[in-house]
Amino acid sequence: MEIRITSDPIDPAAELAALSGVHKAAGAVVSFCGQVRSDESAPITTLEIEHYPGMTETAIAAIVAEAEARWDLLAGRVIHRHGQLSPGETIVFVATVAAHRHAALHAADFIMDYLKTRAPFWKKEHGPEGGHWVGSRTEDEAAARRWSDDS
Amino acid sequence: MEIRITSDPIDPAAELAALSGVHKAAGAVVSFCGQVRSDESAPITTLEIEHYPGMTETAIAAIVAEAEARWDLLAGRVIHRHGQLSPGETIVFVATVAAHRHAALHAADFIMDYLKTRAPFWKKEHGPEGGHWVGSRTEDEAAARRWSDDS
Amino acid sequence: MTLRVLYFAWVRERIGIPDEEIETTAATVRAFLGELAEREERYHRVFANPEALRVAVDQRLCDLDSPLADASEIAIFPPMTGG
Amino acid sequence: MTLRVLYFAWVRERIGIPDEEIETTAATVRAFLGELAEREERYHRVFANPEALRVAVDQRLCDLDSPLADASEIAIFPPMTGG
Repeated sequence: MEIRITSDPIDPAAELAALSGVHKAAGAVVSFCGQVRSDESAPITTLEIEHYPGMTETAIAAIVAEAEARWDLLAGRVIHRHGQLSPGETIVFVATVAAHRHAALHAADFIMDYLKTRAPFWKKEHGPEGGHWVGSRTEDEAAARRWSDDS
Repeated sequence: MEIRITSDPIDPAAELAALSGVHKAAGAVVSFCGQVRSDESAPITTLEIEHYPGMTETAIAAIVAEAEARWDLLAGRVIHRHGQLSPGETIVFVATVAAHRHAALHAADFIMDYLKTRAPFWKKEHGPEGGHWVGSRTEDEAAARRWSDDS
Repeated sequence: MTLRVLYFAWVRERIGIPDEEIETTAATVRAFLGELAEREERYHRVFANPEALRVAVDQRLCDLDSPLADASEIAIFPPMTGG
Repeated sequence: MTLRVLYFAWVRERIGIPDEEIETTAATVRAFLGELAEREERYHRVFANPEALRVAVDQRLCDLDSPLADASEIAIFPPMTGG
């Protein structure tokens, strides 16, 4: 799997195009895009993402290696932004390619849960009322724990 | 959600591009592409997909309505090919857009399980040794039942 | 009543036609499949084991024991393999 | 030993610097955070409640009771919010 940590915009369509119809044994290609939300109730102008260069790459590689050990994956891609993002921009793109659909779907779900809780990224939302660091969600911790409870 | 049943090729990247960054409240966009496999052990030249015009549209609309009742979805798309397909081509494209990632992931998983078992499509594989109708898989029936057991 | 009967996939191939009109008084899907099995040999081979088939009445999936009631269209096919 | 200490997110903002070198004899992560809390007031406010923090030693996530041993780099930050 290809891993990229970048301050450049992510083009989900181009990333998906690079994985579709490429692998002969592939029956399923799943993509997940996490993007910057801007609800009317909590408008944001910029999402700032800080990360820990050096550790980020290692942490994502470990998550990908664990996904590859659990499911038969033919290919995939994990791309994560850092820096300043605008509403609607893609924060993270995860794609998985497998012979069977459940392997691809579950691996993407797993990678997202682990990225949320085990990769060193921090989000700060900037809006008309100033900036604040996004708190971690207990649902995210619980979601990540699903994968160790049933292994 | 938009539903299309078509004999024209599906372009997954273009479909994903039409849904990315479009909805302000969207935190997650998931896409699933099912594509024609051609393993070396079972090479196929053409996949033929037959369907039941009239019922197909109704059946897919019912599956989508059930997904929309179960999860908060902001948008989505279900596109299914019929006719003659070549290896690597996309058979089905499902995309879901939601505020939260588990809604988008689970809805896509659900729609795929139900399309496999409740939409009137039949696959016939043509290869060097002739043609044969693909049998239904008991795993697919079991996967679809997961969603009624826990509801 | 007169039913429009549709066949798909290998059911269509073995019967040899995609659809036909059939006069019936059968009360349930199962009874109707039983009538079909009594026709020519090629019908018998397809309909003798109805558990291997799936049926839609007026474009809705239904059980073998569903009533035919006021149905106008019945489709008979193998388990679906879409997606 | 001399540790390279990194701060991220609101930990970095409250301490006011992204990294520094600190001399320590602490045996565990928890003991080291205790030493930090004894420094100036702004350190005390951040490190007095270590359960709210996450720590990586030499770029690996670890528990508060992990040994510091031969560590050369320790990073202290809030729970991660990537993805």
